[in-house]
Amino acid sequence: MTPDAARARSLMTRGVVLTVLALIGQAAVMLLAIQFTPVEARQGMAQKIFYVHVPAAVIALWVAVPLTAFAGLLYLWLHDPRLDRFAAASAEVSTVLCGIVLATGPIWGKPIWGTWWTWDGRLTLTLFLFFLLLGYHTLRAAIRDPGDRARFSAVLGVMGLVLVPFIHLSVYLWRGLHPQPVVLKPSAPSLPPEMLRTLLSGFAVAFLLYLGFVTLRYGIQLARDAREAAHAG
Amino acid sequence: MQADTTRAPADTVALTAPAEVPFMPPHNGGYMVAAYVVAAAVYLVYAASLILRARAERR
Amino acid sequence: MPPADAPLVAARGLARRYGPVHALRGVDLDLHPGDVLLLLGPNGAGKSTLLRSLAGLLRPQAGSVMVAGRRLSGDDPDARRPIGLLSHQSLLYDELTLLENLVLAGRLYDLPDPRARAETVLARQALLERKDDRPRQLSRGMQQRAAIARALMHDPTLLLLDEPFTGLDAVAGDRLRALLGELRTAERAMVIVTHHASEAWDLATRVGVLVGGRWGYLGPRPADLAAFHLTYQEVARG
Amino acid sequence: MGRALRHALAIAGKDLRMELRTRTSLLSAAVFAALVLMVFNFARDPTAVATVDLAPSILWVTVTFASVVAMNRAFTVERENGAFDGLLLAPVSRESLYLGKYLANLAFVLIVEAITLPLFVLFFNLDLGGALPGLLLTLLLATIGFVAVGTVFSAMVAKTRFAELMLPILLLPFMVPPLIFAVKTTVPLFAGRPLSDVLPGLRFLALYDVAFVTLSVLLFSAVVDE
Repeated sequence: MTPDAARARSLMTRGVVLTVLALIGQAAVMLLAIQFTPVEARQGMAQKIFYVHVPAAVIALWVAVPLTAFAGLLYLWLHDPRLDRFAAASAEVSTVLCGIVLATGPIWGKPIWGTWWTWDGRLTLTLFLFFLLLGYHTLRAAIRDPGDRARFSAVLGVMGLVLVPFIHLSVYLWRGLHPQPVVLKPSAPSLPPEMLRTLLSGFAVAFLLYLGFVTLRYGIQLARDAREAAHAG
Repeated sequence: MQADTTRAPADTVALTAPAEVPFMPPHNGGYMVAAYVVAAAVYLVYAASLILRARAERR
Repeated sequence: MPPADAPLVAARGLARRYGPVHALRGVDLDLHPGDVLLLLGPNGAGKSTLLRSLAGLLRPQAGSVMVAGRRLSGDDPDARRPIGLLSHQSLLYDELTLLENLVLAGRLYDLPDPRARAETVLARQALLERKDDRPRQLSRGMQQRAAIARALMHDPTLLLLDEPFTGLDAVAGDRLRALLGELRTAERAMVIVTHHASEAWDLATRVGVLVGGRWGYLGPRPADLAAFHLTYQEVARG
Repeated sequence: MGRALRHALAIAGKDLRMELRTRTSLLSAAVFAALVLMVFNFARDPTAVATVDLAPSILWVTVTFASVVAMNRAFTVERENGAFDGLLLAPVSRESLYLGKYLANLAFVLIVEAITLPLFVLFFNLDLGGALPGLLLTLLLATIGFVAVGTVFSAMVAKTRFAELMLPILLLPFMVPPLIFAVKTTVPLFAGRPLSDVLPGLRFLALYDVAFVTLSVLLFSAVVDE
């Protein structure tokens, strides 16, 4: 058992524990939202989608995707395989989180805005990132050489991050709005304490989910790389 | 026109300024259930795929 | 110019990995003007990795390469100026004529009169009358002579040759050996990567055998090829 | 500085000479553009939608796909006989190597656009009138931006088996913002609205160009140096 394989095993264990805890947390937040959080007078029960949609969006757009791009940028400088392995793991989790945002967004939009899809700033940004991430995974799958794969996906990651402000500008220009101050400010300007508590616990759980998923995915990749090294050694 | 005196149910809090005529919140809980089911499904399926891949590595 | 006895090439602690495979595990090499190193070793021992690192086409994960006193690195393109490469690929564009290919190389090496220089090196390779033909219209032997002409455009002092004899028939092989003999000058160093020591044995002044990314043997060329084969066999197995 | 530019022009010149000699991808891009325009022409009901409203987006979609076809060949041609190693070995900085390939790509795409624009005006019998200079400036600014990104990506995908498919997948998200900026510039332009309506789009296009040309120059060596 090489040190890498041992480290992979411990990471996977920690990842599983974190993931299970986070899933339980997520269930708790959903229960909290349904039972112990007041129904918003104008939007009704559908408004409670907010407590799952917004945390996933915030963690995806402000944690998962930036970490993916930043790990790539660091890789270009340090060429450390661990950074590339983390970037790939974080990119996979980012795709799942963006998927959830894109799935729950329209379900929330239909009752509130009357349409399944709106070019709202946050949703549009998430859609762009989803396509960028699909491109990222397609590129990684298409390149066999580990060095090329790591460098190319890092370059795409950095390019993608620089594209984000231009996506904001496009949405602003496309809808002719005055620029929205922060794309991710919760739609309700000030939440009453009972709602804010649920939202914050939603953030905490979404972050825990990201942590669990990325640790687990990183551990799996480390185990695969260690196994490959053992064969090739 | 006789003012509508029914008050919104106790546990609802009007976020925005209450409309001139307070009314019952729309009955759209179904959307919430759908969104929660979809989100839960995606989280669970992904977690399961990770755990299965991890177990495959440990053998 | 670096002092007379300073090495033309000084490689220190070269290490390179491709994912799990360690191609080079700490390789040192000094080459002085006039040296001709025969680089041998089983497949996957790191021969072409070392050659590409010496050419500055491959960034080592550890260690460094100095050529004519300048360290090869991304931000110093001029450090690569003295290097010439003859790979088993011709490095020529099929849509450009021989002359256009060489003039392009001349301009990239900032030669004062690329066209004149191109015609000189083509003439020396007996290809002048084919200067307006495309590389794919030439025979394998001629294509290699065109590739040699391109590699010699800027009169490199370090000439790296990656399996130059592969695919050549006996006549072309002898012609190449003769040419390499002429190219062996007091100022130039050469590295010849090959699978069969016999192909360039008598040209070599030193021999290096790479095994698993490390030197199995590195030293002056022994006089007798057959005796060397014996030691080389254990080295390869060792 | 002059030397770097000379290297870039030598490389760009080589690419242009090779492409004009074979004309394969230029022709295919132009034919592709004409076909897409024709499809758009029959795919709309002229009575329902006023041509002038639809025209900008039709032009941009056509240009987008035609240029992806043109850009792909930039690095596939370098893989012949390992020719790219020759460029990497030469004492040429990665920046001027990128500039050379970028200028060649820019020229190809502009040529394709020069073919597409008259066809576009012909098929949709548009009276551009005063809008032509503004349209050309917008087209140029948009092209400068996405060709910069396309050049980096075509260097990456050249190493995969299905480069023709990979390039659009990677590049399209990066082409949408310039596309939106360009459409939002040409719509008021065609409608003859005041300059103040046209400026925001142009300003964003210029911003995109500065950001992505700089970024592409910096990141290119990470793509080509192993």
